Amino acid sequence: MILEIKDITKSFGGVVAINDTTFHINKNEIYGLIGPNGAGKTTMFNIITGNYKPNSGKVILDGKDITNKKNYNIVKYGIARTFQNIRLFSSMSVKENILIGLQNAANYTYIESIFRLPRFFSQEKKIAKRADEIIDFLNLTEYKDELATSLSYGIQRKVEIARAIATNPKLLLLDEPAAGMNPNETHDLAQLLFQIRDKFDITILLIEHDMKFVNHLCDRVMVLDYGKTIFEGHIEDAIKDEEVIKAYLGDFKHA
Amino acid sequence: MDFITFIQQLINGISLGSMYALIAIGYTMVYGVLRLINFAHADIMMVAAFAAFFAIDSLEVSFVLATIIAILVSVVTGILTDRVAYKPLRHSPRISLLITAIGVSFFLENIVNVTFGGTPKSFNAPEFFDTIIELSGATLTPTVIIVPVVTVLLLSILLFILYRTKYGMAIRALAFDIKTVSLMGIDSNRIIMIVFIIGSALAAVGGIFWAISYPILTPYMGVMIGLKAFAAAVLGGIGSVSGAVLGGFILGFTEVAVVALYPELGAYKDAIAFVFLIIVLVLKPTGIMGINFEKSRF
Amino acid sequence: MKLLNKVLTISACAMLSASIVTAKEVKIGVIMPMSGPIGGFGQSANKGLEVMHSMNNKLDNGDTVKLILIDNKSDKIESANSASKLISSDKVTAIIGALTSTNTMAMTKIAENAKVPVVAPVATNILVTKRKEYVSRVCFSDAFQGEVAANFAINELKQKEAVLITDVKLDYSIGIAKIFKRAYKKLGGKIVKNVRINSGDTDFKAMLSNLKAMKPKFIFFPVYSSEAGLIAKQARQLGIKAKFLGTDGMTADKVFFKAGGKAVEGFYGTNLFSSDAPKTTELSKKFDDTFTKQKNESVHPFGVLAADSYNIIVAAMNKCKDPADNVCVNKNIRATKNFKGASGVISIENGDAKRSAIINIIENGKEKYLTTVNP
Amino acid sequence: MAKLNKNFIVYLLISIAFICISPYVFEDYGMRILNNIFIFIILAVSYNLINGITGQLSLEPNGFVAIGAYVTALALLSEDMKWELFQLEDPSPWVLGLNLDLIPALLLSGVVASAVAFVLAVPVFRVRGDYLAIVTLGFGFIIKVLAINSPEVTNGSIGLNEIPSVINVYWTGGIAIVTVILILNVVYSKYGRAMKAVRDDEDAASAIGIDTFKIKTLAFITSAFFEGIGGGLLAVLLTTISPDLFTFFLTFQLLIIIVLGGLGSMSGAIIGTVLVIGGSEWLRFLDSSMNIFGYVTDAHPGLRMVVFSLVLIIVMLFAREGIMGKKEFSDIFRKKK
Repeated sequence: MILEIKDITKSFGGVVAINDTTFHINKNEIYGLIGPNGAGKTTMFNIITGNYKPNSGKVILDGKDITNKKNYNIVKYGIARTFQNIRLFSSMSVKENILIGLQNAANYTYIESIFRLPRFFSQEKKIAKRADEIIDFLNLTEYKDELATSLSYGIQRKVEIARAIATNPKLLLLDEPAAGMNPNETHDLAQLLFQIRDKFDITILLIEHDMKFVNHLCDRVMVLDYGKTIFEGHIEDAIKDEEVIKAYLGDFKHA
Repeated sequence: MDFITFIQQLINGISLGSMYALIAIGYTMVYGVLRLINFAHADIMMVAAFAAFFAIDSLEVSFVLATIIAILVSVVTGILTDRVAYKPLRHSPRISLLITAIGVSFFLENIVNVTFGGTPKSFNAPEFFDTIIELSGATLTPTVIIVPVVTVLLLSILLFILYRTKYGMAIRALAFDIKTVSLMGIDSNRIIMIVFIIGSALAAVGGIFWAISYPILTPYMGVMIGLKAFAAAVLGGIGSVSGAVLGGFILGFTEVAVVALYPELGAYKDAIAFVFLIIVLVLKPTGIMGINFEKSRF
Repeated sequence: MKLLNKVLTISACAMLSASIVTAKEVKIGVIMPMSGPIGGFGQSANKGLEVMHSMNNKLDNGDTVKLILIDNKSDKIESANSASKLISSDKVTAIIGALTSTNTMAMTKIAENAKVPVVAPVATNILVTKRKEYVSRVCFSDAFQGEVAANFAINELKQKEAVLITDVKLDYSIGIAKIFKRAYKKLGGKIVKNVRINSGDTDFKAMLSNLKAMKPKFIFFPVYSSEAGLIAKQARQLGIKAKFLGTDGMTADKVFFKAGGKAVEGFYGTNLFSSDAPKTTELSKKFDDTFTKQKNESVHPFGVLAADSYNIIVAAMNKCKDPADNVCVNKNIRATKNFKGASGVISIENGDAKRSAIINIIENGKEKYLTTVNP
Repeated sequence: MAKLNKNFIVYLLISIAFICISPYVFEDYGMRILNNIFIFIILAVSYNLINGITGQLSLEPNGFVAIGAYVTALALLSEDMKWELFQLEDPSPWVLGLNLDLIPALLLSGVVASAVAFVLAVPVFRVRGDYLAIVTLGFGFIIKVLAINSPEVTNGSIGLNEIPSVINVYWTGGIAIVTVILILNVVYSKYGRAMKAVRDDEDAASAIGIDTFKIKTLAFITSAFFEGIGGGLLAVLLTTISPDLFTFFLTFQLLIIIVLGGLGSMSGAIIGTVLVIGGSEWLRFLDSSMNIFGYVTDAHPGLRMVVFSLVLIIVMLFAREGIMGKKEFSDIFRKKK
């Protein structure tokens, strides 16, 4: 068990976004968080990554309580994320974006960088090599020196995932990774995520609307509706679940 | 401190505070809708004071007409500032907008400096304002009564506009979320223009009161007043009109109180506003009226 | 870096073309704050200079005197740059400027190194001329004015208790206040309260209300016109009935009279010059008339002093075989004895002007001559 | 990286050669402007670190420059001279005791300025964006008020004079080069990348594991350090300082410099300095009366400042990238490849 969510409740000014939700994710699992708009999925992400403080409940990663940790520290504990609307650093190339992910892997001090002491060079070399490995693995080599935000949507998604992987996470959170992609791209992405899981030995938690994609990819899913868990288990069972069908009003027919 | 002096200082505080309040309203409203510290706001006040000076001294018109001219000039300056300098940058990084605002502020100061010359100008207010009223030891001039009364009156009108009229609703909606409002079919640029008109008109009134009370005008007169008024707006809770007025009064009273109680600290008077600012930011960034940054405003 | 060369070349060209020499001419550099916070003072001083130059721009040997004005934007860095430019590119023989003491001190070192005489019209701080070979001034120093004020307060106004208002932002004000305090105490006076203000302040009511409770009889306030006018007005509004004594900075700008209005009636002021004082020199009268005719306003004290800075330099040049010989000009400037200038009779000793002070009282919105104090 | 270094060495050698020959090429006036330019390069490049690279509009440089200037001035003035200068109050004992050579004095200036920056970082970076601008602006004013009202340390509004002029263009130029190199070292390191990330998207930076408060504070302190040193050099160059030297106008000049050069580009900051400091000398003709096709205009003192503020607005409206954008000299050559 890599992540444990215990009795999380979060409300904004009286409106309950997440109501007493509990679930867990096993190691190397691909876990889907689904549900209609406004169900509290992104809020859950923000709680896990430390952007919001829950009103009650606990987030436990690999046995460690990370509930009220600052978001930049949570990355060090081993959680990385991507955003629903891609947020790459606009003034930087693809490689630089990935180097930002390797920020904590480069082990030298500020003084060492100002005076260019030996450790600066060895560490920079190390992370540059690591960045190239990630770039190669994700087939981004040809875009390496391009301005990240000048690339196509699909590529930007990949860069964002690459940046997240660079932080060497145990758990990767993807917020609608397939949004805006055509079926071919979606298929490739799914394959890529499998590869990532295997190669980097990580667990993936994703929010997604594309049920075909979820079906193909996820080992287990949880369905949220207005902050409440209405289903947890295998996707095949979810499609048959009455409450889920009611919440989605037939969205599953396509699946 | 004896009772008469206390009353006298109280009066001093009220009249100083109301002028800060009038100018602080403009900062708070523009910040509400654009999330911008309009550095040029206090200079619009200065422009109004100079316009009134010019109207009285060179055009030789009556005080009332001069006031109207000053309000018109500052409203036009306000609208132009927004249209020419701020509107093209609505969707740019905030830092660009801020730098432009600083540029506009310097531009206004220096264009007035070149036009009128750098020597301080004296403002000829009607004799009426110089009448001295004696109340058992404490002395007043009509300004110290008129200024707070007008301030409160204008605040009431403004609150009525904000809460009871269509435009007011639109301004508040805009302060809440600029994107949604545009989707709702409200012309946000038009609403922003109205905000600039209100802010500039209030700044003009503040500028004229300032010129009557302290009848020496220089092109750089707005700099310090502006900084203090902004600090007052933050103190009251930026985005809140009533907060700005409250902040203005608190600042006015504190300045007077510090000079009155600790005369040896008199030279540090100008630093008080910033000390307030820093304390508020450290302890309660939302200010006294406590409006949440990302939630509703006004 | 090429660009730098280019900029400098272009500026050099611009300067050359601006000063194409036709007849033999001698150059005097003028550094004044024409813009920025104290731009108003520089503009007033420059007007006097312009009028004086129009009255007399020829040396005895027929050479023309050319003035080169540079705006220092009320700024120290600019003052130093300007002095450097005037000396090394424009090759001026002498420099007039740079109004305030602090800005003047930013350029004296440069002039001293290049042996170019500086004549300061109104830089009153005692440090300006201290240990300087090439720096002189035509105004009296803060020390003299402080003493004159203390003497006047004790002997003429018969005031043994004084409230002192100092503008801490103004070196001029602290300089005078310091000497006044010492001299006043020596003469048996007592400073009952010392109040600090900042120039640029507009609201003095809180401070004045406190003073009012003390019922002061006499207030000495060596501050500039804007603050003096506002203090006068607000003091009257609060009903303070004390005798006020100011210094030349008080009446330096007419804004004092305009803003002060009725409130400044009966104020006393020490000054270098008064357009109302009996004319001690012929030039004084002539300058006064020409100024009023040309500029359509009455003479500003800073203007007269700038004009006299010019006159003293010109007189010194006339005594030299080569009027462009800066060392000789400096020697003669510093040897000035009983020079009959537009502002009165001036002698220069160790760079400091020995001159009489005038005391005025304000009546009907004008300075009225009371008495002259000789050093 | 390697390519950058090779280009960089070429620029370095050109700069050193230029500094070495400059005393033989320029007269006093030119040398003074050149010294000014070098000092402003130090100020602009360090200001650009917080403002352009990290994207935090701070308006404090005048405060840090003032701190640096006073520290260096006090350290260089002899004890006797201090007794002579201090007119208002006796100098405080530690002021009298402060006696250092130029290099330690400059370093102390930097250290004191960054210490103040460190204390200030807490209120300043607690909130984002515009507040930073206003708090730092206020801080600049407070420093001035303190300088005026602490006569036992600063000699009040009279200021300090007779500061020994122990520098020449080798000092200003040399320190400018060192500053540029050290700041570039910061920019091209993981810390510099983090600063840019904070500028581009603070939330995303934080989500990727960057302690944004720490990064902003680092940039702020570093920038204050070099601004302090620049202030020290300015004091020595002018040989006299007083509170009126450190007004918001100084900050405004630096702002124009980096905006014109391109926010975020160190090369841009250098070009901007040359243009603004050199150009400001060149534009002097604007203030005097002009003869345009036989029509003589009146003198308009202050017109230069109108032009500068217009330049700032126009650059922001129509050419927000400035001259260099976010690029450096070396990038231009790389593109050509």
